[in-house]
Amino acid sequence: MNRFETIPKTRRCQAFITINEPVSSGLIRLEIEVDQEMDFLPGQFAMLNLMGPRKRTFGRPFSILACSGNRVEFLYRVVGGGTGDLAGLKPGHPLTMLGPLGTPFPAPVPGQPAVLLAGGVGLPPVLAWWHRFSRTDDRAFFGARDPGDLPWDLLPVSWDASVDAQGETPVGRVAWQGLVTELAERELTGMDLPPSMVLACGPIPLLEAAGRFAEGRGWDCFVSMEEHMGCGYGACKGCVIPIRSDGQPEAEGRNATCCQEGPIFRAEEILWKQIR
Amino acid sequence: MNRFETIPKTRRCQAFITINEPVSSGLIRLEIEVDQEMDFLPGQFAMLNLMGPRKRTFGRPFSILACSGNRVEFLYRVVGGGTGDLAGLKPGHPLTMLGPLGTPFPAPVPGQPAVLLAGGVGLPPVLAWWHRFSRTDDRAFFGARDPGDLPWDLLPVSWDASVDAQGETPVGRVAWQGLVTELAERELTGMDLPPSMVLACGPIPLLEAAGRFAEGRGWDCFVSMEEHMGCGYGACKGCVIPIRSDGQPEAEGRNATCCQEGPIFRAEEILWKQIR
Amino acid sequence: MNLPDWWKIDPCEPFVLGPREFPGRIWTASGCFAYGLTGHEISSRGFTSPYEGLGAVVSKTVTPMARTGNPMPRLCELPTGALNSIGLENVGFDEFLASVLPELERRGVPTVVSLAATRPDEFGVMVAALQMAGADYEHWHGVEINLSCPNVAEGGHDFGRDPETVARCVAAARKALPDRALLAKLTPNVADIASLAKAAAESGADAVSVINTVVGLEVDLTSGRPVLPRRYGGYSGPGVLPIALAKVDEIVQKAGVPVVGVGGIGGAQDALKFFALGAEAVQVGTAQMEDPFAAARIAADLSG
Amino acid sequence: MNLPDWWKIDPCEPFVLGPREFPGRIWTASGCFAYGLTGHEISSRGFTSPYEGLGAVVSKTVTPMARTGNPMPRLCELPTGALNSIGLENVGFDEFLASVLPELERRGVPTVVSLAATRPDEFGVMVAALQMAGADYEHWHGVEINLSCPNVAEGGHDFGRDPETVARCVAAARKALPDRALLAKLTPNVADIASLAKAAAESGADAVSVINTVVGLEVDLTSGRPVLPRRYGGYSGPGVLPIALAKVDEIVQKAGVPVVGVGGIGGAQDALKFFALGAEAVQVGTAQMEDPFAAARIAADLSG
Ligand SMILES: Cc1cc2nc3c(=O)[nH]c(=O)nc-3n(C[C@H](O)[C@H](O)[C@H](O)COP(=O)(O)OP(=O)(O)OC[C@H]3O[C@@H](n4cnc5c(N)ncnc54)[C@H](O)[C@@H]3O)c2cc1C
Ligand SMILES: Cc1cc2nc3c(=O)[nH]c(=O)nc-3n(C[C@H](O)[C@H](O)[C@H](O)COP(=O)(O)OP(=O)(O)OC[C@H]3O[C@@H](n4cnc5c(N)ncnc54)[C@H](O)[C@@H]3O)c2cc1C
Ligand SMILES: Cc1cc2nc3c(=O)[nH]c(=O)nc-3n(C[C@H](O)[C@H](O)[C@H](O)COP(=O)(O)O)c2cc1C
Ligand SMILES: Cc1cc2nc3c(=O)[nH]c(=O)nc-3n(C[C@H](O)[C@H](O)[C@H](O)COP(=O)(O)O)c2cc1C
Ligand code: FES
Ligand code: FES
Repeated sequence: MNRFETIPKTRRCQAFITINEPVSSGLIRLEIEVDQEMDFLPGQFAMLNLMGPRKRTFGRPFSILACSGNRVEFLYRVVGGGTGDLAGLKPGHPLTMLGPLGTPFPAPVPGQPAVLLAGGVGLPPVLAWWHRFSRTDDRAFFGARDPGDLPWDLLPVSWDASVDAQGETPVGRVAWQGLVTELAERELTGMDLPPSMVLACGPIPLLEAAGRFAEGRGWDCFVSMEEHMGCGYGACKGCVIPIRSDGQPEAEGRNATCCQEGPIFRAEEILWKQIR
Repeated sequence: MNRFETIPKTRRCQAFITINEPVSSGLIRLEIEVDQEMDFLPGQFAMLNLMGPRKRTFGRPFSILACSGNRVEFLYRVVGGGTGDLAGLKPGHPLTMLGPLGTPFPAPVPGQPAVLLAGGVGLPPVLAWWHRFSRTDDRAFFGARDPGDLPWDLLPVSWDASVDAQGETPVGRVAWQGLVTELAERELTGMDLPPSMVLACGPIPLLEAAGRFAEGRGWDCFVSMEEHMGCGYGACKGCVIPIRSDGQPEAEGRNATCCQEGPIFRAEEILWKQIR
Repeated sequence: MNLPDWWKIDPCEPFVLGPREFPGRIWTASGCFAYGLTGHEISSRGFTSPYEGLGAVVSKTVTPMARTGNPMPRLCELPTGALNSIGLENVGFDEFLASVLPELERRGVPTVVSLAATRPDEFGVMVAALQMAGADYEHWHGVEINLSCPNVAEGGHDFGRDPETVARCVAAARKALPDRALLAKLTPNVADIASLAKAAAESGADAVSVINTVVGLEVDLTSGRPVLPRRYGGYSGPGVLPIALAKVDEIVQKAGVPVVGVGGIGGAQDALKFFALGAEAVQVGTAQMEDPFAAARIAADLSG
Repeated sequence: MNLPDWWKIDPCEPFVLGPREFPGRIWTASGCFAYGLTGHEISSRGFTSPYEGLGAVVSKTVTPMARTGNPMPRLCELPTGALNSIGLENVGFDEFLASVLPELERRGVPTVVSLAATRPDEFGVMVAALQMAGADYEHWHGVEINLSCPNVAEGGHDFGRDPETVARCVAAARKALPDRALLAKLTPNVADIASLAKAAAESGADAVSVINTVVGLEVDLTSGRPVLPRRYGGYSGPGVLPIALAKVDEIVQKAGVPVVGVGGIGGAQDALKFFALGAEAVQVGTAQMEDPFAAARIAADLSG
């Protein structure tokens, strides 16, 4: 994987909420202020935990959307207890943050356009990469459940959107119905593209499809993987992903920590069949 | 002990805070609204517990100060985790209440004046008795740390107050320096009182002194005892107080549940030496 | 409440345990609801009484002689539950037979009588007396023999940690108890609880109640000494739930003995976890202290 | 922080344990801070690194051969802590000796090497190799032999629950370890932990580390099945604190063996409770996962 010269230092910070507001029917934008200046690379994440009586045993991993000075931004969806608690909180509520953590998406390679694919809460790392690195020939595709679930204000106008089910869209914007990988396939097939690089984040089926999509073209593909995490910094071996060990047959894979060796992996490394 | 015809029914209620404000340097007035109409007899208490992430394994016992319709009032002091949490909450916060619980102070006996003695957070049951039953020849004495600790607005003007240390008092009101039992002694000695009844609530030394004070005069004395409680309704045997079993020598006392057989006991029943 | 798809039974329907039909599967645990008589005067919205929907009240353990129990403090609240060191304070078996059991019958409280003794044969003697006194009782459904009080010091011997002692106690009780359910309440403070359960079942227990409290200790930071005068207490409440679930599962998987699950149940979801592992019924302990309606609420929630 | 009057020691001062002087009394527990090498790049206000003030890092347990560990999910968060079923995934002893230990030495991390094996003599072989490889190492202070992994199925035999097996393992390790501290980490899943501690001490252990995780289980309500593929996991975190305190106290009171306390420590006050009972040092496990500075903060808080 393309390595950056320097990976930003991981910090354990006290923080408090500055913004915690819905940006679509399913996505909430969270901005926090931390006690140190922070930096990150797109694809990296942070572990967040509440302070006070709602503190959990483990933090929760969230991809970093943006960061400037002491402010860090995330996008999240309520799926269970931790995110449910978070959604109920007002600006000022204290929390802790450990981050940035994990491996980033690779930096752009000159002459190699990027194809970005994101689904649902897979948006932040892909959008972060876009804001930091995108060039005119990079393309991005984003899928959501329905147009109401699309955070239109955050989506660059050049992005193509897809939805599982149709609904109203803002004036001048459209969403294609179908899978985001199908949309990319449709849009890119027949175009005479140079070898490109695919960056994907979203549900497992999307990532696997992204891998197949790239493989069929002989392109590089990097995916952001998710696993349940305990520590987020390689301390507990609780978040392993089965990957191909170099030069070994598939059955003899090894475990990689999603939090430290990932969350960004080459799609071809992953032993998809062994993923739950 | 004088029995009431009917003891109000114990209720387990959902409730929320309506008032939670200091009335002196050390005392906070709590009013809650419960989901049923409530009644109580002075001396009875309720178990309160917070709802949500600050809920404790056990409720906390607090004497009932007043009650009308769905509103119940308490006075409390911050001493530890539970009361500390409570003090930080705003009106609207949900809690649970189990009450009224325990035995009440006896009803007044015609021709037998009452001498009320209270110290610190021992105020509520005594004040409740006063408001419900007091007659012109009843006397009340209340002790606090200093004048700032005295909830002047709640104290009937006819009450005598004592303090451990002097300080400023509101215009027209005074506090005598010394123990509240000494004040009562001073005020009542030499007066030609008919056999009276002493009702006391406060720290153990105050209760023991109240017992001696009454015993020396051959008066009845009822004290409100405190013990750590688990259930508050006689279910766990976690709150026992050693008392004299009828007709037995002192060493052969028995355990009475503070929450069910108490908290109001005859002072002469208590085996004071066995109290921690 | 949203009930999972696999949940098919109504816990407020009668079910058979050993020779007996119990009115339901949600019970209160011994020692946390007194003898089952303190709840009658309590009301709560939506319930006629704390007994509504209960399958049984397991009464506070009684011993051959009355006991005054341990010195105060006897309870210590913890962030994850509580420690108790009540020390089996009880009115004694004779007084229980004379005054408590008849009152439970009169009030129609479905009752399991909890008994403790220090020698196996004492269980036989007590159960025989109970069988005589309660022969005509309709609401007395069974006996739970408490083989597991970690906080009563009996010369340091580990009563109830040894399968053979368990077998002898159960056998003695069974002999005298032909037509009521016999449960053995086991201690979790052992390496192999399945072998205790096996011993109990082979000696005639209809089920095992699992778990009693876990040995725990809390330190008072100011003094640097244990909070409880006897140092150790019995740990109960939410913090023991995963331990209780593991012990129940070990017994179901390795010994195949019917289990009544107890430990850390605070709400319907906790109770469901025991049923998911195969428990026949559950008991609510510590939660019943904070809320006399805890078990009744669970029964209501789980009957859909 | 307000420290109690009885607290007189500075946990960041060197202290002697067996043949060795350790730089301090606040350690990290095995398996919760990897091999001790993942924390170097992390910063936090007021600390130069997560290693500040630490007396030792107990490295993740290594076994003679590399292990891939258990299937996912391996962790299950609970309201009172967590269950883990990592299954001793590790790089294997040879790789540890070749790459990890030299790096720990180079970085000056005070280290206790945690070892597990399935036969007593294997401990002897590993320790002997360690003794050779690390002969000149300054920061390697000792070995902790892990006799208590409840979540590794080894044909069902209860390795480390039997005093004789404990004695044999400790003796084998001691023979090969003349000048570093030898600790035996005990399982709490036994009826009588004091006899295990005694056996360990009599066979040459300088101290016992108490406790490893408690066997626990969690049920997934939707499926009605255990969350962890192997059903049981190791329970750790705040919910095991009262159990750990009781086990430490039992050992101190009944066996008089030096103890390193571990289990449920989340902050300075929890650590103090172990010291109050007589522990020589403490280890921070689960809390170190959520906050890499957990142990460092405790060290700072307790040095006043
Ligand atoms: C590297 C990484 C980046 C992520 N970025 C984002 C993001 O930007 N926005 C967003 O909304 N979500 C993101 N997630 C998923 C997010 O971490 C989970 O939705 C969250 O942990 C759920 O917590 P909960 O307490 O609400 O759920 P519960 O289901 O109640 O949590 C129980 C346990 O399961 C874990 N868990 C549950 N779902 C997931 C999941 N999908 N992935 C990992 N662990 C899970 C929790 O961490 C917790 O330990 C990311 C996950 C990973 C691994
Ligand atoms: C019948 C009765 C009536 C009471 N009435 C009042 C009142 O009107 N106003 C008021 O301010 N206080 C009253 N108290 C005392 C009040 O219950 C305690 O101050 C409160 O429980 C402390 O809780 P905490 O969590 O803040 O303290 P912590 O010390 O953190 O509590 C730890 C445990 O100790 C128990 N505990 C601590 N102090 C006491 C105590 N003095 N009495 C009993 N248990 C204690 C708590 O209930 C809890 O279980 C009364 C106590 C009893 C028994
Ligand atoms: C205060 C208290 C008293 C108890 N007394 C008894 C008892 O007398 N007999 C008994 O078998 N168990 C007794 N127990 C144990 C409970 O019945 C139950 O097994 C244990 O508390 C675990 O369940 P829980 O977590 O729901 O409380 C007692 C528990 C508590 C908290
Ligand atoms: C994720 C995880 C992995 C662990 N791995 C090991 C291990 O490899 N060796 C070991 O001796 N203990 C291991 N433990 C146990 C801890 O070292 C510690 O004994 C236990 O968790 C109790 O302490 P705590 O409550 O502070 O976590 C592990 C614990 C956890 C949570
Ligand atoms: S979450 Fe602990 S190693 Fe990845
Ligand atoms: S507090 Fe439970 S019996 Fe009094």
